[in-house]
Amino acid sequence: MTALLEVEDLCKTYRAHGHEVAAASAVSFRLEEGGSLGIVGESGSGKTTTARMVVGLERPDSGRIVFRGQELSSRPRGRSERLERARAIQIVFQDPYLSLDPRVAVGAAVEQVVKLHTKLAGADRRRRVLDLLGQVGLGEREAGTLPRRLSGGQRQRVAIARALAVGPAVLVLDEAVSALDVSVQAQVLNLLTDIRELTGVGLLFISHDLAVVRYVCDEALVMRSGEVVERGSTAQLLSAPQHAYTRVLLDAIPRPA
Amino acid sequence: MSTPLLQMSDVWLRLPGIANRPILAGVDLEVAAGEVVGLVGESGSGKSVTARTALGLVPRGAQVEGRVLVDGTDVLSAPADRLRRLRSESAAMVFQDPRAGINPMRRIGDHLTEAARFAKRGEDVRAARKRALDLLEAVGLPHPERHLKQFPHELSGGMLQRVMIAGALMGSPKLLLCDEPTTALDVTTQKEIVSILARLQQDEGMGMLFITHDLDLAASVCDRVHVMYAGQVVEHASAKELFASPQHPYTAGLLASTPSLEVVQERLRPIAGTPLSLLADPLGCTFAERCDRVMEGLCTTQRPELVEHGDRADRCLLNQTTEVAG
Amino acid sequence: MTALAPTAVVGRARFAKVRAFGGDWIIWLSAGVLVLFALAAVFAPLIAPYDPEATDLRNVLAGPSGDHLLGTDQVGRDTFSRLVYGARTSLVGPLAVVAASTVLGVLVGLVAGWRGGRLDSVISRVLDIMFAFPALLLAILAVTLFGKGLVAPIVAMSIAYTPFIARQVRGLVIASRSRPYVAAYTVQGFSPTDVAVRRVLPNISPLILAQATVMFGYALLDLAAMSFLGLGVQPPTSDWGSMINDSRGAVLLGEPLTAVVPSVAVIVTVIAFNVLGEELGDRIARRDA
Amino acid sequence: MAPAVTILKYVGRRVLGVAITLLAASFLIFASLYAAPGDPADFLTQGRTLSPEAMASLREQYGLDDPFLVQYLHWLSGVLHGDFGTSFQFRDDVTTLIGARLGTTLTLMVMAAVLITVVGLTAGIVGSLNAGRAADRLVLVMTTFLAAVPSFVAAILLISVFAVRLGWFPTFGGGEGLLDRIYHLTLPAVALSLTFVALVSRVTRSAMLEELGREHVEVATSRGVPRSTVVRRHVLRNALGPILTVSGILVAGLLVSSAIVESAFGLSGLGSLLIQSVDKSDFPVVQAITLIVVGAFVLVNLLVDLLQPLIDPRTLAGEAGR
Repeated sequence: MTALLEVEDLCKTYRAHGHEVAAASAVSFRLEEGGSLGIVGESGSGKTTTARMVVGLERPDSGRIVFRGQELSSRPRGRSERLERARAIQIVFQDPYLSLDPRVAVGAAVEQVVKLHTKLAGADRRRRVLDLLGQVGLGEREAGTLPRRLSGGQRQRVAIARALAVGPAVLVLDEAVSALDVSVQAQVLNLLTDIRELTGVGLLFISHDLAVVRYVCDEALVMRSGEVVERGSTAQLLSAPQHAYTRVLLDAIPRPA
Repeated sequence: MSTPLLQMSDVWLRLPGIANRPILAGVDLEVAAGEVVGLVGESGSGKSVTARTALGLVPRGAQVEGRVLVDGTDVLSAPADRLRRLRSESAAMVFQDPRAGINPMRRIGDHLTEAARFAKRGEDVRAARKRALDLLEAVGLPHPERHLKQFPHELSGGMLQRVMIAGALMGSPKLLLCDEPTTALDVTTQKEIVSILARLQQDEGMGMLFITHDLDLAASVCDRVHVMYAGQVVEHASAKELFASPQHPYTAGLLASTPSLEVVQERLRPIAGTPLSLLADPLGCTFAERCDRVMEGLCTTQRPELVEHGDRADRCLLNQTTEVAG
Repeated sequence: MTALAPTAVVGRARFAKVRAFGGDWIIWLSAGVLVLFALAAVFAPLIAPYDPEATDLRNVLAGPSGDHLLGTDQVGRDTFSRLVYGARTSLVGPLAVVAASTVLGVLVGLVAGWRGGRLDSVISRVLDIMFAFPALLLAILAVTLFGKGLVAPIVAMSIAYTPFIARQVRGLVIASRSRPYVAAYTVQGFSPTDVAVRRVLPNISPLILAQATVMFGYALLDLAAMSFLGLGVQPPTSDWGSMINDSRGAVLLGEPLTAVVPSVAVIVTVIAFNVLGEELGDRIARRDA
Repeated sequence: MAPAVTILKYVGRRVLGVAITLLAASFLIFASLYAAPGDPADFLTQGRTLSPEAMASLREQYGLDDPFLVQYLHWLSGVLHGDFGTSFQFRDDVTTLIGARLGTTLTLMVMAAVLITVVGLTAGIVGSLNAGRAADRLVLVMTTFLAAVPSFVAAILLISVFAVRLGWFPTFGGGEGLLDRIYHLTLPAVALSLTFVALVSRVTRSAMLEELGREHVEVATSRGVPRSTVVRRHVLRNALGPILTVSGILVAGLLVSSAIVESAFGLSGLGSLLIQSVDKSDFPVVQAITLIVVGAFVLVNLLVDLLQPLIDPRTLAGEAGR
């Protein structure tokens, strides 16, 4: 059976300070339809580079990204190819304060995406926008608001609604809850679980926080220095880690005495 | 019990023109020698401002009331010279982001010995250098001699935080204030830094105020933990008791919001709403609008006091009324 | 409203923006002055009581009076009328320079910043070379080659001012390019040109406008300097710079009024532009903080 | 300290950049001759009747019968040997003409530079350290005003007040001997520096304020380092980089403004020579002075670039990666 998303041997090397750094070397994974896959790692592990390659913001040096059996080109040509790629995968970024266009009100931000990807117009389009905002717990009142008048949690909800407006099959979350306060983070985590149930979107959830990954994902990869060191179900990763680094990582997480 | 190293009583801090509510609203806090006190809460709760106020580092334009005693000195009324001596000898602070906290244009050695060279006249420069080398070794840096000559951009974040800690310890302080010292670091580095801090605190018998937003970290590091919300301490107890039986709905809500590694959670139970805005100044309990156990008519009109129950205390009308009733 | 982080609050409190002039009145005053001068330029024939070029040798270097509000110059021309007519050449020149260099600079900066790579390196190198030619020097060179008047200096200065806008736009575009919101547009399927022109450019345009406003003041100073040097606006056409040049003899005779009047006009206009530009920049900075 | 290779790379890259810029600038200045309307020879003579020898030397110097590139290289090699050709109005070597007037201009520049540095820096530092108080507001109001006063207005007003009315200073001339020259150049130097004092103090103030807000300044304070030491070793020191960079860029404006001031005060310097030459369409002189101004600007900025690594060690860190 073909997977929703299949990533094969992605490699990316940067040149920095005179030497080459392998940000990703031979990263491979599968995400099944409606599944949720976590990528865990510390800074410099290559998890963000991987995410950026998957959504097409970064060109891999080599490797393939296959979506429902079709390879995605790393540089889409023409409008239809661009839109097709957009409908395959969307992303939510870490910083809620930088991920929205400061000039565009919340409703308009979602609406311009709906306009680009659907033929909806007039009242239908507005209804669709309010639907999407409703899905993330925002209402008509927020629709007319500029991002700077919103809290971090609200902004991240808008970013999610905007990504969903494309109607993607895969949603990549790159440390999307890391900058939020615990109480707000929990709200957004619950929201993600709900959306996954409601829309069947596959989640690629990238985080440094194992506990959060465990809450959201069924399966996870552990990355270190650009390599995948271990993969498996989150329950098994936590209870019976195989790789030494996974154990170090688990061991470092503070637990109440 | 001896007099505490840090004693803050009923400290208020207002920033007219920027915040409508007080940034600190009657903070009481004590740290004794050899003790690690935690300060937890979300952004905007006033944790950092509390620690800075303890060193007299208040923002320009701030109005401060109350009493802050550090090692017997009244920080808020001390003359500049006394305050300077206190900062170089009695109390020190480790900041969150070492990349921002160490001057990028000066050498590591300069950062370490500067206070000794310029704060106290006639300090032996060679003695300061010797102490810097010892401390770099104590915080686990591999090449102390070489590091002294390096610039900050040549070291990793984790190494720089060790430098920051060494710098704070140069004056052999009795009180160490740690403001989210590991938030900018990876968990494996965090573990090392925390164990270094714990070891040094024990060896030197320092009193330590440990600020973090990570409840699990606070529980693993601290003896006692204070929970702050909107500029107030809403609950404090021993770390063990606090996590086993939180009394304030905010503390309980924080614990319920935190994903766990140990227990399989079907669904988190987050606190509703967002942390109290600086522009809001509610009449009643500052947590009332987010509280799932709010008593309408009471909590929204009446400010609860911090009430002690044995060796713990909380600021919730719920607990006070049930006590009165029972 | 946004819940601010405490450290952000502390930082803001300590270094809350200090302004030279408290309050909004200075902005309205500056805008008012500029509108006044603009109106004077447009309606000069209606406002000026005399022909600005009509000499009256029986009445030279007269002090202010009912007949001549600001007195007369060394050949008896009415200073007030010359001031009003002078607003035309003095304001139209800078307007042309700023408009041309802003359009050019935005184009060059946007292309360099957005495309990046080798094209950017080449453009940056060219901008570096252009920076080595101060506007006034290029204007002087242009006058040598093409003759005196306003046209050559305006063209030369438009070129000389372009790198200032281009470099700013390039920097802003490069900064924007790595912003998550711009990345989000790309991922959502908007075309690169669409993102650059319709999403990024509007976001940075207030800052460009602020820069252009400040540049207007400098362009005015440079063009007035050209006229003062006798290389720009040619007599008998009136212009603030050439009025100051004309007054040099009178100043030596101890009659500074003919110099003071156009000087004040230049200074007030430039202050107004600078204040507006800086306030605009500050407001954007504070909004984005 | 960074390895020698890195430093060499950094210096080499900058020097190479400057060489390219200078080459391109000289080419543009030479080629501008062909942008002028009409035949270059006609343009150069402007209908004047030159002696046959002068005409021959003109054709020879510009090689007007050679291919364009040959002409340029020929002219350039002359320039590199210090030969800027012959002036039309003075019938003399441009190099000699310039040499005779360089002293006045250099003295003027040095005096203005001292004024700008001392007054501009002081005002900026005082303002930033008293942010929000009366002293700061005064600095802001004064600099807002001064930045808008063009040098020729300053010149006229200074002459009117200090030379004509009060009679403290001479109205014209460059003076003889060092002291007399300084006396004669005082008003011109003040007129020249006012705008730049304002700009430098603005830049200093904002660079200082930015550094004052850094966390490492608070860290130093938290460790009991005295305020004056913090200001000197962390704030001012770190602010030097941006101040120096902006000052380097201002040099271009200063060089050209001296032309205005020299004309206004009747000084016989490079600037006034430039203006006279424009008036007489004396292209060889205009060409030479343009090249000198561009060259001076480029070299000063090279110096600023080379000083940066001494202020900020991170400058070289970027180089190591290239």
